[in-house]
Amino acid sequence: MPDRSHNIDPDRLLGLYKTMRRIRAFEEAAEAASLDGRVGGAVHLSIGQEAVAAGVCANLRPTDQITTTHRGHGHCIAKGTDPGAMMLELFGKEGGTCGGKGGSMHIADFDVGMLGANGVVAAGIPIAVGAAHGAKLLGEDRVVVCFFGDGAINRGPFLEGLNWAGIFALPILFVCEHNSYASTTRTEAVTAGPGATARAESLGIEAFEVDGNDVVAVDGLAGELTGRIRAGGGPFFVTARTYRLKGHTSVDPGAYRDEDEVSLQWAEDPMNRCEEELQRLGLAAAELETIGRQATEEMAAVAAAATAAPHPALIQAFTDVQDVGAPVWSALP
Amino acid sequence: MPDRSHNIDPDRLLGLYKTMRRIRAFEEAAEAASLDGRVGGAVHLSIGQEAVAAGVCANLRPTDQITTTHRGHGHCIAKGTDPGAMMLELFGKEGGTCGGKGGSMHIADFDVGMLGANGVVAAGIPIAVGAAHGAKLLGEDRVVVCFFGDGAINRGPFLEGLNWAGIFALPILFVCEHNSYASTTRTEAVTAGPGATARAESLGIEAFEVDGNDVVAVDGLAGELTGRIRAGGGPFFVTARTYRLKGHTSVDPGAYRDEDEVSLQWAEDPMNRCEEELQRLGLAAAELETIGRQATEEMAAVAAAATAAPHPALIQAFTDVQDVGAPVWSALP
Amino acid sequence: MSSLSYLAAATRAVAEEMRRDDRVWALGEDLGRGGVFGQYRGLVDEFGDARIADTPISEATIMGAAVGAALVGTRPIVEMRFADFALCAVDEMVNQAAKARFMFGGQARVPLVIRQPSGMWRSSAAQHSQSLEAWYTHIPGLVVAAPATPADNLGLLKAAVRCDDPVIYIEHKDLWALEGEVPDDGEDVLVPLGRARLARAGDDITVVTWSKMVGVAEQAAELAAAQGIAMEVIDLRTLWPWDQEAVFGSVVKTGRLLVTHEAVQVGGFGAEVAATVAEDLSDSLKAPVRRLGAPRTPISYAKPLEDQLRITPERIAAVAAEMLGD
Amino acid sequence: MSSLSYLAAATRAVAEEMRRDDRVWALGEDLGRGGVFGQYRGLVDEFGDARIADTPISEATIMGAAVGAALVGTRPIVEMRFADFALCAVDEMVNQAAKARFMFGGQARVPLVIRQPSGMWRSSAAQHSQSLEAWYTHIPGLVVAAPATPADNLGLLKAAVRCDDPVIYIEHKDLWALEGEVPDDGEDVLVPLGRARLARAGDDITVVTWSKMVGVAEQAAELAAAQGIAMEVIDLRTLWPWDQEAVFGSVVKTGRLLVTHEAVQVGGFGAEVAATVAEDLSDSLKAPVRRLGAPRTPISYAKPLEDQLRITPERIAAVAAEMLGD
Ligand SMILES: Cc1ncc(C[n+]2csc(CCOP(=O)(O)OP(=O)(O)O)c2C)c(N)n1
Ligand SMILES: Cc1ncc(C[n+]2csc(CCOP(=O)(O)OP(=O)(O)O)c2C)c(N)n1
Ligand SMILES: [Mg+2]
Ligand SMILES: [Mg+2]
Repeated sequence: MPDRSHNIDPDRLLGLYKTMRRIRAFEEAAEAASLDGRVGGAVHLSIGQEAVAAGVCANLRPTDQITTTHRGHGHCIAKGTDPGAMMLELFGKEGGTCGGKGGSMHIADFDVGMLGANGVVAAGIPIAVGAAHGAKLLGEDRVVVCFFGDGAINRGPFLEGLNWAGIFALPILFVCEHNSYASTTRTEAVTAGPGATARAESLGIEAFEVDGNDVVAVDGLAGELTGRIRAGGGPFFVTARTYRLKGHTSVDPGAYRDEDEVSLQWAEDPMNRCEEELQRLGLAAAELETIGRQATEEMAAVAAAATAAPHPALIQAFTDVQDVGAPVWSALP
Repeated sequence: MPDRSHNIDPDRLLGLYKTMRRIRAFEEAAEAASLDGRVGGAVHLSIGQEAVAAGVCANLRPTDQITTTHRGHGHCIAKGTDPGAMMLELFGKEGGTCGGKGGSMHIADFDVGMLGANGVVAAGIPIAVGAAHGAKLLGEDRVVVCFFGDGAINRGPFLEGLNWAGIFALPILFVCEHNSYASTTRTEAVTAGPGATARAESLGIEAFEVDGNDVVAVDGLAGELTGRIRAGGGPFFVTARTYRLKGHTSVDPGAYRDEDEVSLQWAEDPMNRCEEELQRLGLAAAELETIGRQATEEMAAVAAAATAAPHPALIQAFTDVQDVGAPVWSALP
Repeated sequence: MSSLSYLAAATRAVAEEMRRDDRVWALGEDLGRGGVFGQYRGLVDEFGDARIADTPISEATIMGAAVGAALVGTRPIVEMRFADFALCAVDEMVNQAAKARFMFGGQARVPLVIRQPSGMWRSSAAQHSQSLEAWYTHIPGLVVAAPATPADNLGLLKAAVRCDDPVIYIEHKDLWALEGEVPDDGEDVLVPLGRARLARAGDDITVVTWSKMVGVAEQAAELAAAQGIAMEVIDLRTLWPWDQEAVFGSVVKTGRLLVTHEAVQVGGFGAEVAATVAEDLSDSLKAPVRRLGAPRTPISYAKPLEDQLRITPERIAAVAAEMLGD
Repeated sequence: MSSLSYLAAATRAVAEEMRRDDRVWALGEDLGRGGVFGQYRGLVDEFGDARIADTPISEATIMGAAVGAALVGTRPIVEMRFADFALCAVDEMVNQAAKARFMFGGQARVPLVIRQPSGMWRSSAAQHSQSLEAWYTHIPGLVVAAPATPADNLGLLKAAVRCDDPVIYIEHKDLWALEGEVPDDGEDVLVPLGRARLARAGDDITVVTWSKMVGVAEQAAELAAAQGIAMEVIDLRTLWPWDQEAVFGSVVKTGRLLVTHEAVQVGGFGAEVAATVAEDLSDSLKAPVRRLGAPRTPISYAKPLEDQLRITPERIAAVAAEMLGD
């Protein structure tokens, strides 16, 4: 792999760092709200995986599109979704990205090209492929990025979707966030063969591996590949090695993992690594702290607003089902 | 690939030839019965693919098990299913392998380890994997062979099933019969990347390619791999290149194929190639003719018997559905 | 008016809609060679292989990719080949296509037509013969249509393509060859989703059905007429939404309801129609509601066994006679 | 008798059956760490990781491999985690498991238990909350069970494991924590498939339901009692086969039937029960049959919206009062 880390512009890296900090702060606020019961549904935190979201999405335009998974907050923020609307969604409140009807696992924001998280592992893959297929049919110049986890590579849609992208030569970048776990299971134990990259290659897709905790490396690779897609290339595939620093959901203590393993991984925290790089480039620690504090404040405000926000109107339970044969609402006794 | 063709015992090759001739004769009889309306459902002929069935199954014991596809007559015969019962099944008659309830696409013969054809492409893959998993759980010493076509490698169960076989280290041999077509579609056009063998390898399965029209080569490779499975190895994967000399079904003229392509492939007819090899080993043409004639007579008799056989009792439409909550039959007006 | 087969009517519908709207395209296996039943014959020549797209055997991704392509503004027609194979794509239909608009709070639509050739046809056995329309009526977000005639296969298919909801579109394989009159052109060709058709008028009993069973019920009506029973046959055409107004109007008139379908009776859509009428119209009923569907058994291959599962005109007429106290 | 939770009762059922029969094994994601709800906790220690098998996220192959393993003589318990994910394995359930015995002319059985945790639970939204039991009642070859109590989750699960048919086994996620008395041991622990349970006796109206709604109906019965209405609550326990004898007996006594379920009303299993009673027992009915199910809409995430879809004791009691001409 070429060493891209030394070419990055400090401002660009600072931008990436801000995105990462905002994601981290969002997740921490969401975690707190989940643990104290203000957020009801399952919340899958991406703490530790921020560099992938930030590094990839920094290379996308507003017209580009992404799909993500149950663990998708970071991708949404990096793609430009308003964290306020996201937090409202987690709280099931009016003004949420989906009006409170979707929750954490179904955040979508079509205005910024965020085509939806998904509660079904690997289900976003064919949908992303279809979005890319649609772009090609409509002659629209966009890149689609499809995020998924290392557990998803064992579901059929992985093979079907990659094969499809290959034969139709679609403008899509697949990004496998390899965090070594699928819920409580080490993916190693349930994955035969060398893994995602090799599988993609066997499906005729040029595939790359990257240190997913190194935002500079991710950014560099994503820049190269989105550039090649815009020039008519693609599909491409990236395996980004990272780690889920928290449990599977906000309430999972992750006791099935070795303490040593986890503390070793905290040492690889992409946030710290990014800070080190920034300091190496001459940024002052105080400046970074300010960015961190601003992010925390932003997300605290967002959570406070969500806590105070009203619930959606009850009729919303019955709207946007379908045009033909829609349900009729009558307020319940 | 090692050249195995010169080591074969003439008697063994003669046995393989007999099997192939019987398959060919069965298919020709089935084709005729389908074309003149005696057989009602869809019939997928394996003419041109006999060497794979014969070569692989010659290495199986009665306790070994196989699954097959919509194009499975050859595998059944090679595994030891009585062609008489098979033909009765195609005719939907009493005494058919499934009592006339399954037809060509659902032939099964558990007594000889034939666990069923399947009307759903790739659906046999997880089932075969499960049969091998069952053998392992029960501590039974068997090999399972899973036959499927080159169209099936684009369905999700291909990836899921192979991955499963790998992680559980199952005693299974996957055999992909690559005949270049899936119905009217050239599989090349809908298959990204280098194909089945590479996909299997990316899933950690040792994989091989073989000339599927060379019964000696198929037999040799299958012998080696089933031997390794019996010694505790497996899973393994084989891509056997062959050709579907007839249309997709008995009524398909196959007009979407180039005439030249088809006639070139008739020149590679595994039957002729086997005959040439036998003659090289000293067998007389007259002897081969006798074998061919006997096969034709056997299958003519089988078809005549099926033509004359009675339909199943009507109550059979209601039997063997389930133990609990079974339907109740009352003869219709 | 001119005569077209049920199959050719569908081909015409697809061609007309593709001409009308560039965003419409079709995807499925073997479509470039016309599709497995020839429903797409000739279309690739006019529209090219990007809009009549040959796919791998990847039902889950045919469906899933169509969902993605619909979300970004195209209007896919998904060919599932046999309704039975759609069972390889249920997550994509039910968890994704049907729910995306709602889950995302109305940000997007999923305009899809999901063609599912259904029903018993030429001894196709248990995995190629199912009628599973009832399933889809149970899933919020889905529209379900099941035409019985060439005119409806033209008009409903066109309406389905224009609909912004995912439409499960059930064609009966045994109807492909059926010939019938279809309007030549103009917007009156469209058949609105959710509107039943009076297939035959009669005062004694209402028979509600759809798809291939409409023709069977019409034959039953002839038999019944010979016994002096005037059978009204209502072709539901769309199962969700179903035309309660038409059914209720008829049942109020006749006082008797028989719902009949090729699908298994237990859990079939006949239960929904019968239960609704029993709930809401019991005062109008001169006899208890009745259903006539298939026994709860897989479909046999052998023709005489397969025939055991068929609802025949004779059986419908017999039940009708029973209901009239015969 | 001792007290166990609905969840612990199921764990005990699996453990006892695995002890009794070496051929029984369980497979699914995360089972080695107890499964996503802890239903398998501790089992891997006793039975090892071959019989409590951790699988990849491969629902289609979890199901398909279980079919294959059942065909060769093992007795798999398939864990689908959420009923919604079983939609990734429908071909394997419906085209393979349900039909293999029949298609193969009775040569083989497919003894499978397919556990599908269902229903609304803690704001799980549209893809983790569905109740799709009606679907499976429509498929020949399948048995469908849906226990409401710890005793039944012990006894029905054991019976399901011993059954030679594929059993769709629907546990309600909102019942995991429910405590109740269960028999200590002996064969009377078994609950026969197909037999309903009289949850509460009453003479005025029969309420038929299953799964979590049994408890809701019992609460409704209290409310109704306060209004002088004696509600009989029948817990169906098994949907296919369903206990017509018990339901008919009750309806003959009360003259009124209300079927209620958490699932969408349209095309729900309530339609089957209501239609059957309307067909066969109309002479006994003092009021038209009624159904009370969810509206035909996906399930919202936000709690107050989710609650709009819930059938409450108040709503059941109100409908009952209506039916008694209140
Ligand atoms: C089809 C399906 N099966 C199972 C689940 C339950 N589930 C939710 S997340 C998850 C693990 C996913 O692992 P991975 O893809 O690696 O993503 P990660 O959670 O590590 O980000 C599982 C099994 C699901 N949502 N969908
Ligand atoms: C899931 C599914 N999709 C589509 C079909 C229809 N179909 C039957 S055979 C076939 C082609 C299969 O090609 P291949 O796997 O190469 O086998 P071959 O016919 O060449 O032996 C297709 C598409 C099916 N039976 N099942
Ligand atoms: Mg992971
Ligand atoms: Mg092929």
